[in-house]
Amino acid sequence: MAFLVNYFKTIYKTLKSLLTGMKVTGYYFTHLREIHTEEYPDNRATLTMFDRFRGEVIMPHNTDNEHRCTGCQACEIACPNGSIKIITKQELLPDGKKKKRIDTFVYHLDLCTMCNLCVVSCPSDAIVMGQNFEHSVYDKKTLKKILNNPDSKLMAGVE
Amino acid sequence: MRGLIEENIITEDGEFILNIGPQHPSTHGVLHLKVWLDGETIKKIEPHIGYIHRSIEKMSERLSYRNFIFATSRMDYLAAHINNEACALTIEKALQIEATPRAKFVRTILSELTRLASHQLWWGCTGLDLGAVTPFFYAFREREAIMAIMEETCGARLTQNFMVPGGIMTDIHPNFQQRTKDILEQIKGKYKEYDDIMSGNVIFENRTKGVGYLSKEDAISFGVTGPTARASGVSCDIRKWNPYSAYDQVEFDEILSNGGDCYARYQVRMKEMRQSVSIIEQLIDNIPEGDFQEKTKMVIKLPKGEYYQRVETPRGELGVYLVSDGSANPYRIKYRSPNFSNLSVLPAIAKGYKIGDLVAIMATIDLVIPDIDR
Amino acid sequence: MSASVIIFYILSAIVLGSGILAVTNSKIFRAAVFLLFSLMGVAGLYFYLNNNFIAAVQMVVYVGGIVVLIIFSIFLTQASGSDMAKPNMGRAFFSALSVIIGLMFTLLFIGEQKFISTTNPSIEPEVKNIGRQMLSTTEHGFVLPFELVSMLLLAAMIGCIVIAIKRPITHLKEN
Amino acid sequence: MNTIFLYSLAGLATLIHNWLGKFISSELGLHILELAIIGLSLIVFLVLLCFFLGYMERRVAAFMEIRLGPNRVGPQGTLQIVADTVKLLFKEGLTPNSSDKFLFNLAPFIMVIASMMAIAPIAFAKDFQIYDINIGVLYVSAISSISVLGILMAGWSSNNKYSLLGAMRSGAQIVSYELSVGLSLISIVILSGSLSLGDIVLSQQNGWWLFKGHIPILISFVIFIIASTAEINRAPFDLAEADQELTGGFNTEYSGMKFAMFLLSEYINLFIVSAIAATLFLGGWMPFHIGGGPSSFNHIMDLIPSSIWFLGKTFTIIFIIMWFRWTFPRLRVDQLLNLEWKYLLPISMVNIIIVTLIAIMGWHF
Repeated sequence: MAFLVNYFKTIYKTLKSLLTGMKVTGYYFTHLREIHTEEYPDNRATLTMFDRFRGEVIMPHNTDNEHRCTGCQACEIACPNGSIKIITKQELLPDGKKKKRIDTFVYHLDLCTMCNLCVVSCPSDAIVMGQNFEHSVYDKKTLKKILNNPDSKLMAGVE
Repeated sequence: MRGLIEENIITEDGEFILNIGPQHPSTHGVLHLKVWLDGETIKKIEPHIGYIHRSIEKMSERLSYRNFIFATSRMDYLAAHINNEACALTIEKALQIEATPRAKFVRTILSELTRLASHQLWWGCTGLDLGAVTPFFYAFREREAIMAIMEETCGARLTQNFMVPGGIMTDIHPNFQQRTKDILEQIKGKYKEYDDIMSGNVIFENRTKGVGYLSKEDAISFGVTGPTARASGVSCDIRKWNPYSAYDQVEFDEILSNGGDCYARYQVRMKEMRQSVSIIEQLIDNIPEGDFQEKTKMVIKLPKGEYYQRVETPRGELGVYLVSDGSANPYRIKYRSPNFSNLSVLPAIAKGYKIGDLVAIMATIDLVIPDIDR
Repeated sequence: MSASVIIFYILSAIVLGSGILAVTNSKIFRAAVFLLFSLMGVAGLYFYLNNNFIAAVQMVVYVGGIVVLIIFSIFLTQASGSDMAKPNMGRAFFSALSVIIGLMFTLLFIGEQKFISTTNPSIEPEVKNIGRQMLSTTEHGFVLPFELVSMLLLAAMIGCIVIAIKRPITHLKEN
Repeated sequence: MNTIFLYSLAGLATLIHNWLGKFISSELGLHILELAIIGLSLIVFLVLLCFFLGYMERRVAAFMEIRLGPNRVGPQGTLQIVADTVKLLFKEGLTPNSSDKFLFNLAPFIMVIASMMAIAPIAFAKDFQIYDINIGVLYVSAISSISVLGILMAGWSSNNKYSLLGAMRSGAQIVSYELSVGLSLISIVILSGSLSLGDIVLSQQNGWWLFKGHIPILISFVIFIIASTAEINRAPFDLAEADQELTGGFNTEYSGMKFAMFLLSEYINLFIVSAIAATLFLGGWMPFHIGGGPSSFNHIMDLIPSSIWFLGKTFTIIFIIMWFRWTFPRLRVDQLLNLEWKYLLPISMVNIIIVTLIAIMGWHF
């Protein structure tokens, strides 16, 4: 007798647990406002990334085409992957002194892991992390970027 | 026609060998298991690893002490924070400094959030491996919110690299506390749903109860750690035994179970999620003001010697063994990864069960393959 | 030639053709599949004779039951993929002889048999009639054949087990 | 109680027959043409049905999984399945080198033919049936036993260990679950006293068997739903496919159109079991009537076309089976057989005795 009682108890418990599970899925089937889908390419217009999101390294320039990079190469040392290469040149200042200035700030996006170490190590806050994350390209070569604009100058007062 | 070569199906000894992986849906990565079968019953398992070896340890010898931390995010990518924290703690230990109180609190909160996110993913994947697709999406809904916190504060979702020797990289985002509280409320409201759809489901119970039994002795002798070992009754929570960061300032229970089977491992993880929520709740309103980072030198040089630091990742004990020769680069780094040890017990506990059980066992051991190979 | 004759010949061709293929095929799994087609052709003949119930039973018992059992046992044997060994000449000779004798025997009977068209109305395959016929022991009752069919299934099952028993595989190692 | 005002579709067939008779004089030619028309329209109907079921399954799954589901191709993603079909059509159908090519290519056809044959006796609407065979119930269960051979052939001929394991599983599964399906079908046969699906529908004029047959029929309905879910290899009984264990099981090696045919047969089978359940337990195309209730209510129910009734019931059951799939984990192979031999079969055997008792005593309404 105890066997039979157990038998039917098992069946009852089984059906109950299965129906409990179906209740959950049934709830979501009938509550469509719970849908969490991100319609990514469609919501591009409204999509805002968090301001700290690390998408790529960029070098902000002001309206006078000036940047803050002194060419100290701290970021190049800080980068674990060697994705930053700074080529410097000697520039003649108006007062006659020769000073080291950046020629090109080469940034290999394809090597970058967005670890933020370069930005943290920069003493003059010349580089920051940009929020753009759509980096796919057809030609790998275009991932090698030069961050300083052509003919850009060092901002006054930054040493 | 070449015909059906029977050796392909069965070896000369009449053995049926099934190669599960390197590409297989339930190995969660490139793990290759060579399985000897008798019908559907597993006679023997031989894990073949190394498909995703990236020599993170060797690579770190070339990098400075500040730089090598980022690579550990790629080991156990579901617990990147905790891996990073382990490295940062090792360096702090060698430098004989401590992170600022604020950094300690934030580290602990972030680690527990990572643990929550990792357990969420594990919960979803366990359902997926057992054939229930839907829980995966419910798990990802909560995980997504945690990832948003990570993204807002750390700047990245998975490989955050937010830990630096002496503290955290930047201060927390102003929204951090509110968002964290919101997600905690959300998760607390979903416990019942998780139980309804998975834990209480009779099919799930039958699939996991009594399957993949791991005895306490075996767990110790194989070096199994983490929830897998705690489900066998081995008390091994580093957060309790060897508190780091702010774990000595919070009240929480080490979840132990004597079941040893898949269901016990499942329950231990489910309860750990509740503990993580409670830990974060204790800390989130009490983050002390102050610096988020202890001042360290630009180029860190560790004193000559050997240093070892261990932390509790969602999968077990991660140990960082660091040998310094006094220069700016580590002389040798060795990671004692939890997954490697946990994998080693798989052949012992899966023997005699069915193929379907193997999937359940792998799911509840919660293997992350890149952490095995490093 | 009317349509029904054409259908009859097509069905017969299927039965005989796949029967011959089943016997001559050197791969045991394929032989089983051709046997399946042959049996399905027989079921088609029953359908053709408007005897739906027998046709369905033919499908359930032979196709769903026996052939599945045979295929299952083939799965369990280890040589399912390779060609079967050629039978030796003596056996082939005697089996051919018995086939010829059996064929002649059958032809003899068919020649002697006078096919009288019956005037009895066909029995409607209603559940009541089926039940009555199957369980009655009188003249039109089928309780004996019904039981014999279950014996046939049992025999098929035992045969499958015998086939499936693992043979010692020493000969493989010697090679 | 012959107050059924349903629109009958019987006239349609006669109309077409007479119209075609004007052009074709020979009896044989007319027959062949009509057969071809029926076959072609059936295939078109089934393909369209599978498109719909594919779309439905995706949407049901998506909504249960708090996703949106297909919403790109066509309005509300309705053409997604067409896009998928086009993709599968153009995809290369690979045949593994060491497979048994004859059987490998034959298996999907066996599956589809078996599924399509089983649709013949189903009554889609009042007087709208392809073939009202007098042993309809037996016929369907006989034909459905062929499909297991298709799976066995596919699994074995792929020469892949996953496929072989999948085939072994599905063989054991289908052969054992056929018993429960058969027994729960027989419980209705006992009550209605007929094997013909048309007669069974007519016997439910004054109420569906689910209501007329008391609790035993409810039990056999539940058993039928569970066992037939297992027989058509759908989750939580999809051990033959078991993506997470066997990476697709018997259809691991199939691609392109041959894979699509397995998919097609799966959906047709889903439709058939639901249609059979609707016919046997829920009255097929019979509208919902309250016996002795207000006649106006019954009259309003009659106004709804019979095909809507039939399809509505069928799709409700299809939805329930889909609901199972997107909620439950998969069973293990031994648990699957346990469920059948320890629970479903004993219960249905006891149940059938009770049903017989009800039928003899005339306790049903």
